[in-house]
Amino acid sequence: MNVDLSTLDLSRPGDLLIALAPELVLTTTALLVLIVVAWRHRTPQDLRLAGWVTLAGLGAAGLAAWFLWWQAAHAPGIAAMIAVDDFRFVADWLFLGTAGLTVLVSFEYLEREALLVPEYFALLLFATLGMMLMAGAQDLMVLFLGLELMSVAVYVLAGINRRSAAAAEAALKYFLLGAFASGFLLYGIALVYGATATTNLTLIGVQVATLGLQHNTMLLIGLGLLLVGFGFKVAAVPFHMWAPDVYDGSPTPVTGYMATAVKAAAFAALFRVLGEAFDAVPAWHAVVWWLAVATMVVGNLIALAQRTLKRMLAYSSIAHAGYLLVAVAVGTAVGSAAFLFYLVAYTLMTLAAFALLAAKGTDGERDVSIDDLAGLAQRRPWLAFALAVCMLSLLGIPGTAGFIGKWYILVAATATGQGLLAAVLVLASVISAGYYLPVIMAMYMQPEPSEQAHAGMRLGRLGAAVVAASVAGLLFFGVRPNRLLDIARTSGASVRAAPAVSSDAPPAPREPTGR
Amino acid sequence: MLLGPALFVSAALFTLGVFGVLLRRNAIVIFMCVELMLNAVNLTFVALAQRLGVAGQLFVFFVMAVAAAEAAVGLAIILAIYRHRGTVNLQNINLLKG
Amino acid sequence: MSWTLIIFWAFAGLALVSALCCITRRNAVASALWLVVTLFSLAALFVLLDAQFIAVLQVLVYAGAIMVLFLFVIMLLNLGRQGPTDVKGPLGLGIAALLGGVLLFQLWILRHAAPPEAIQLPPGSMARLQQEQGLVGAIARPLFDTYLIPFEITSLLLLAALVGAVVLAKRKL
Amino acid sequence: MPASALQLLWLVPALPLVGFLLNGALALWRPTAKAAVSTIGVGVLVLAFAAAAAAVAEFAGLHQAAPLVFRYWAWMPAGDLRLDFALQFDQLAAVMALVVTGVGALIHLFSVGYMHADAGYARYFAYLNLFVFFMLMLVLGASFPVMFVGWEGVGLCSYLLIGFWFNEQINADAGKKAFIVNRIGDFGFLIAMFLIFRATGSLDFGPVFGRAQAVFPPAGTTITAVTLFLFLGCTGKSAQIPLYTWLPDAMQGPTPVSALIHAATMVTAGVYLVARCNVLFALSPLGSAAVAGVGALTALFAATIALKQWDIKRVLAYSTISQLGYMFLGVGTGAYAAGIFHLVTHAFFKALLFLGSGSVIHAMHRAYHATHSHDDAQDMRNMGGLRRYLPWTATLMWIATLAIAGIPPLSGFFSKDAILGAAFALATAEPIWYVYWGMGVAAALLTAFYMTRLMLYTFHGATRTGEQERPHLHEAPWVMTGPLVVLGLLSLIGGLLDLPELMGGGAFLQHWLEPVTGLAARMRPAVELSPVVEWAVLSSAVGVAALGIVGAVRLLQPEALLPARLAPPETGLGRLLWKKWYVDELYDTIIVRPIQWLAREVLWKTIDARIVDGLIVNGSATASRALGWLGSRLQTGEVGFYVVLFVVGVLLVVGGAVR
Amino acid sequence: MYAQSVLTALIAWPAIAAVVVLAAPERWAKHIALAASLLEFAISVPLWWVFQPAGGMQLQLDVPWIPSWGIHYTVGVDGISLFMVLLTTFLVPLSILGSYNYITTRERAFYALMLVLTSGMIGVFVSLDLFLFYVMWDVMLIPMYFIIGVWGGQNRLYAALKFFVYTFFGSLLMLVAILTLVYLVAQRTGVYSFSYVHLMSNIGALGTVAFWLFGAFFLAFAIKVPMFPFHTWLPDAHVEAPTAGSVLLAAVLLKMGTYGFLRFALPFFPQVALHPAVQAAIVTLSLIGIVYGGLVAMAQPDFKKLIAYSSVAHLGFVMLGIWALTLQSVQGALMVMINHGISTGALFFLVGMLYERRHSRLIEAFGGIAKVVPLFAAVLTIVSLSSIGLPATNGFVGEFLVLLGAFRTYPIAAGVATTGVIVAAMYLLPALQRVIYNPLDKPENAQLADLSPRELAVLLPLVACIVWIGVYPTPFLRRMEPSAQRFIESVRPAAPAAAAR
Repeated sequence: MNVDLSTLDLSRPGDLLIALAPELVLTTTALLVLIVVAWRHRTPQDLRLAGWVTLAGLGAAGLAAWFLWWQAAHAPGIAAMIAVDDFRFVADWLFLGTAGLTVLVSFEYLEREALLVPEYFALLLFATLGMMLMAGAQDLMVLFLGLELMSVAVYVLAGINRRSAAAAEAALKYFLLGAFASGFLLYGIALVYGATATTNLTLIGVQVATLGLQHNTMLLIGLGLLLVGFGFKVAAVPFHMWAPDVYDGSPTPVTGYMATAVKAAAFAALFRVLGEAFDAVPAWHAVVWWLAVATMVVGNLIALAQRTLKRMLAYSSIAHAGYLLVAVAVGTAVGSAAFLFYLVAYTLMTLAAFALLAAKGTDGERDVSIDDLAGLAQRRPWLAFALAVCMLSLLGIPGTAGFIGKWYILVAATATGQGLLAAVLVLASVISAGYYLPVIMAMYMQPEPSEQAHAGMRLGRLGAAVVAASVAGLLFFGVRPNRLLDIARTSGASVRAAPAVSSDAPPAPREPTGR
Repeated sequence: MLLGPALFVSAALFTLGVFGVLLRRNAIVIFMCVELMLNAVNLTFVALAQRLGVAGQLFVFFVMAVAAAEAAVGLAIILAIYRHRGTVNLQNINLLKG
Repeated sequence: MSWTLIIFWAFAGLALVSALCCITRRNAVASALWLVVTLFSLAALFVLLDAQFIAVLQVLVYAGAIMVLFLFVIMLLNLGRQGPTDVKGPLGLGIAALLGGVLLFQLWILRHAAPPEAIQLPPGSMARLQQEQGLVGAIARPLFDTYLIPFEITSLLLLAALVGAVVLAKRKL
Repeated sequence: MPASALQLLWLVPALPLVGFLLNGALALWRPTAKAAVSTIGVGVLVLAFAAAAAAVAEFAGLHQAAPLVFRYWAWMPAGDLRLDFALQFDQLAAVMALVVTGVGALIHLFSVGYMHADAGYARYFAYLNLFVFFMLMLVLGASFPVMFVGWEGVGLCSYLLIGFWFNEQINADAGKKAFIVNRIGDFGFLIAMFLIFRATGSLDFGPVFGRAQAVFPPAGTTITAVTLFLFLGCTGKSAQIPLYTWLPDAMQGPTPVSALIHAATMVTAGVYLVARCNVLFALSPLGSAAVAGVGALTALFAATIALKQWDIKRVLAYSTISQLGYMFLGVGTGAYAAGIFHLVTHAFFKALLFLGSGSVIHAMHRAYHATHSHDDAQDMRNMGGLRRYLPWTATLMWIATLAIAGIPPLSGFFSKDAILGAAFALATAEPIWYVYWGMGVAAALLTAFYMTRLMLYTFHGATRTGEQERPHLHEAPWVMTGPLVVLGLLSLIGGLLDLPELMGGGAFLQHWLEPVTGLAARMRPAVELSPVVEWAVLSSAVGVAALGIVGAVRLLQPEALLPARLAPPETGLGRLLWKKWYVDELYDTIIVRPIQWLAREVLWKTIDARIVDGLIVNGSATASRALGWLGSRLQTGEVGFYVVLFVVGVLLVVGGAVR
Repeated sequence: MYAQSVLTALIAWPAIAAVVVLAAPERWAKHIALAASLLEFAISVPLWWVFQPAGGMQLQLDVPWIPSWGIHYTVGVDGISLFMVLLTTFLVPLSILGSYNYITTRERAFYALMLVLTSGMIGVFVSLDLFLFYVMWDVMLIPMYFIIGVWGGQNRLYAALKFFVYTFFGSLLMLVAILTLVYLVAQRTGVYSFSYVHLMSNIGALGTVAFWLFGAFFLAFAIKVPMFPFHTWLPDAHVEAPTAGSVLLAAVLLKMGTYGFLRFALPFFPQVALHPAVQAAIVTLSLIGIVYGGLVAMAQPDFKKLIAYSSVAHLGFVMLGIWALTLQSVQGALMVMINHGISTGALFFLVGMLYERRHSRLIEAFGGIAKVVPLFAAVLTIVSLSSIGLPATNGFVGEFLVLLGAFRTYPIAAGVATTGVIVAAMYLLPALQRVIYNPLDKPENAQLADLSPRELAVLLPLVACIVWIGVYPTPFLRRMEPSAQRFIESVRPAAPAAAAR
């Protein structure tokens, strides 16, 4: 097909539809799933049907996003509501991919737990849609609604296991605190709107620059409250308290999804907001700096004290949010590129880890302690290997994508003179060795407690495929990250403040260029 | 001319909402406090809209939709927890901790 | 002091007092009812601020629909009867008061805050807009034009909430 | 010089090395092949002696003034350090090589008999060959590092041979002590080398000595430091104060070892070193005075201890220390030839004394062994009257005793007199040497006394050996007494080597060494004593020696002596001397134990385990865990509390954003 | 062909062989691994002749890896790394052979990890791209971590974790420093590159930030060396690791620290390295290492721990030699690096052999065994003597050159360091005595078997090297001299090295 998508005019309905193609595909799929569900919702086969439809929809949406990306779709001028740039497409892939992997893992999980709720997939689609809107939002209003769409769906997903008191509690906690945080976010939006008379991100940036609002109190309070709202979604310390409990209580595939996609979406939106709207406002740098430090340190320290794998992973995901916040704090195009790459790596390793946990925990994965993995390497070498790769990648050992991701963030940090932040990051990483390595130790270096210790471990074909794909991805991107790095770089660069206005913004450090 | 007072009242209401969330343990009441916060923000929007254009009012419109959606899901969740625990007092809802 | 201002403060005071009652009443039903009062007062303020249509929505959707849902659930869960209080003790109160106080102190600046002059519309332009396009039209036009996308998202949001509520609340799994 | 003996100089050390390798292999895989071991072990020594003798003969014909240096391969080329593996041959090296191989060969031969019954026979010869190899490296090395190879190598062999019977802890301890104490000396040697290299840019003897006068200001700090550090090395190797304590313990080794290593050769390495570095010492009067002073003091001090020792070998050990002191007095005085002369004669008579005592011990041991007695075969109180059973040994040892006492015309008389005479001569220029001379004379008196005591108690008086043992006491086989005879002969006539001009002699050795020591001699003020004074000094020494002998014969009553196990403990001064002035105990208390305590309790258990590892390393890990635990306590599960923290966060963030 | 590919082959071949080992039957694992490591050694041997001493960095291969980030796969050797590579390839076959009886469980995994470790070690030494270097540096941690943790002794988990965390800690800070450095250079030149050569030629003056960067490099390398007070992971790791692990840990892994100083820390930041306070601090730490390491070693009841602390002392000499910046001392330091690998490696083998027989590493568990196992005793004696630096053994050559050279720069410090030779005798000889000498009073020792042919095959090459290097180290010194010269000039360009004196 030979169309020129580089000059989309979003005020024309046709162009708008093209620009929103992935979202529309996904919406259609969601409705389709609802229709399917409305009439088949009793047996595992029904579940599978809904799941495959979902997967097909995700694939189609991914294809749409790919097409837009491939054609370098672009809307010149100030986009009204939705951005048409590489950052959005790449983020879309990430969400769609995560959702797809989650669906694959969920099949077996839902059947095993007898959770014959095909609406699960519809909610997953809605949540993914919300994320895509967040990442593409060019207007705070879209962003807020996308966030709420995602949140509402994920609240339900967290509590989808109605037989589980823990799941109900997780949903309640997530919901109450989430709604509370939404209040702050909304207030922040209101104040920003009050200071700039607009909710369009680019226009906010323009207003800030032209009106010299860098020190406008209303804007700053609004900015602070926005950060609170996002801080909650990304589980930044001290807004993280919900995360361990909710991750712990939710069904494991949902936890994986929350720990990756939900967090990624919030980060993507945060990036857009800070990069496009508040690029010229210096105030947030220090705040995010401290949030990053606190998140890294607290997340890693508390993770040290965990005995069960699931909670450990929950705290670990908080720690990783801290690393991502470093990329945010850096705030340059390199930062967002590093962020994108890290998200990919982080998503792969976290999803795979949760998938493996789901496989291990036939009788309640909440109770799987690290010691329960003792001797796994003897009994199930491949599973142990996969989990070990995940752990090493989370730890950031070279040869895994986790390392390249961390490296990229460090590049971004050092290139902006944030040496101290980089140092804190690596020191926090050292702490993380204290809880990732024991998993490996248990699997490889401790004897099996009994013959039957790992008998119940089941990883179905689809789950195995997910894990294998993730691990392969981790290793591949650890050795050959070139293409992904390039994509991340060009996409990251697409999140920019309107070029004309950053007159008194600090000069951006020079970008690394190849030789 | 009502902007300043409205913003102040809004801030006060918002603070009261936060105060309520801090003060109460009943999940439903806390949720109501959150609604109070949202309404406080609505007041801000409306007050600003008077000076800045209709977008503020539209925002209120959307916030109402969000509030409705949250209410539906939130109350369903509260029902679910009540079914499990027989209470909505958050002090007793701490299975997950550590 | 103009009449507008007096009315404004009257309703504002009512809103604040009822909000305070809402958060301090032990009985959840009482709280909900006080919240309804607040919402009504806010609707009145909205009118004063040239947002008549929103005020109507406030009464219909918020006070009407949403709060009824709340009351319904409270009744369903039988929380109306006198039970042990869910208000935190003195320590909790102290902490809440302290934090609330600091928050209010931080937001206190907002009483003088105003959008920069440069971007403010001339006074009365909102009223003029409503006169020109009608109360509903002033809102509906941008809603289906500029803000079409958010509006459509709202529909998805409500749909998702609906599905979610059904999934969580339906009797049979 | 095609294929001349000098060209084949490398054979001299190489032969013993081959012996070591062969015997070592035999020791590991064929320990019972004693005939082969003996043949190889003694054979290589004889060949080496022959090679050395041939080389010396050829060298003598050359009338070479400068040393001949043979470079074999570049050893440590690093930057401006051009260090070759090279041997050098000069007059001094010639003397030493002859002594080492000659006396060595005799002692090897003696060992064939002495060690015949030992299970470690092959290992013994391997070590002994190795020792000779290293000793030859020491004396033939053309640079300080090559010499140091020999220097430490002989220490190693000493260590191995002292602890030869390693299954007895006391032996192993003694070996270890020897090595460690020697290492302290080696520390000095190393520092001296560094200083020399820093100053001269070379470590080869030739360039160093050649440049010495140019780069070292006479009596300067550097040269003094160099000489003192070198001498520290000497005190270790040659058992001088303060590092002498290892030598008496070294008597735990087989007696031929004591004779070869701890009397004739290795312990004289220090003397050799000073003589070799005579240029350096001549540049530093203070260094020389220190050498002479320490030598004199050691001579006297060790002699006092020898007075009250009962172990026959210990007496000889202290005697060795004392005689080494003499040699240092000599070389420190600048009488290098005299020092070397005494070294040579001492090698003869002390080797003879040790081998003689070995013969005695051999007999005693065999006797005790035959009766399964556990009495001490080395305690003189268990001997007495042995001349009846060991006539050859008694006679030969008397020769040696008279020699060491300085009775003319035996060898010791000439060499000792040369030293004392030189010291007295120098005293006229530097009065402190009067003190040194006095100490030397006093030591001579004591030497005569304790040696006579040894002879009396061992060979004369009543036989205190048990009745049953007596029939088993008899002379050793010829393979052992043969070398004794040769050494006796040498002790008798050794003085001919360097008959002083005073007596019309040719002072052969002195002239022979002239090319080596001449430069240093010229740097010193020549002091000429009138013949009258010289005769007076000489006769006073002889008189003192005679006094010592006579005094011993008069004062001591071998008849009153009781066997060791019946003897009452010593008291008073006797006890002090018997306990060797408690120096070992002193070292133990103020050095050894504190270091061990420091290492174990302070450094290891406190600093390493508690502070560095415990507090800092594990402490930070524990602290992290504790903080984590605390953090997870905060995660109470109650939304109420989460909200509180949340709002705190809000306040902080908003506050931070607005600021 | 050989020149282009040899280093890559040395990195790649063990990794490939590791896969083969994993795929092969369990009982063949060790044989395949041995064959593979011997082939590896064979590949490396021609380096000895192919290497041109005066040729600087050579046998280079440069392949773009992540070119857009200035990351290349660049490898090459000079006179410094050459010997580290050879030492590695030399010791790995011996380690594998030495593990034949020691490792009885999960053999495939063990030998595969050994081979992977080999790849990592070679990689560290030949990397000329800082990114590649860092990757190799960390990659090599993993196999060692497993080797200690899976096949180690009682307390292996603790030791493995400590080893990992400690090293990881240092390496990550180094990563930050590398990135900062690359960025700073990129700012100046406009070329963002991790290339060592590029960085070296464009580093320029960095000002105060150099102190921070140096500090990070220092920490990473000092931990690895290990210098006091960063050494406490070493005794634990050594004691718990299986023999082969201890050998490679001591012989190769520790050298990575000193190698790092030689290759990176000093040439990059000469102005920091030559800062008087830094000099004083590092020289002091080296001295503490030498004396303190020796004294603590003296008090150890566990033979392996004793050797571990002795490593601290030996590496102190290396650090002193490097910092003295004279040709003798730097060449000496390189020699000590080699010698320590050989001697300490041999010591660990010997202790491991004792452990295989008696399942104890405590010194007091033995005594008098020279009588029972004379061959063992002979080898142990030779190796111990080499370790305490007896002349004519390899140990002397290195220490002597270090001290000789260091004495020119730091006379007092070198004097203090020289006491290390006394201390060395004070810790090793008593241990030697208590193991092979003294009464044979433990009946269980009376039946010990002497060295088997396999064990001899492990030890004899080492003994041969001990003597060879002790007597004729010239081939080594000649090959390293130009590189050492270049190193000194890169740090102290003004001073025409030591030759001027």
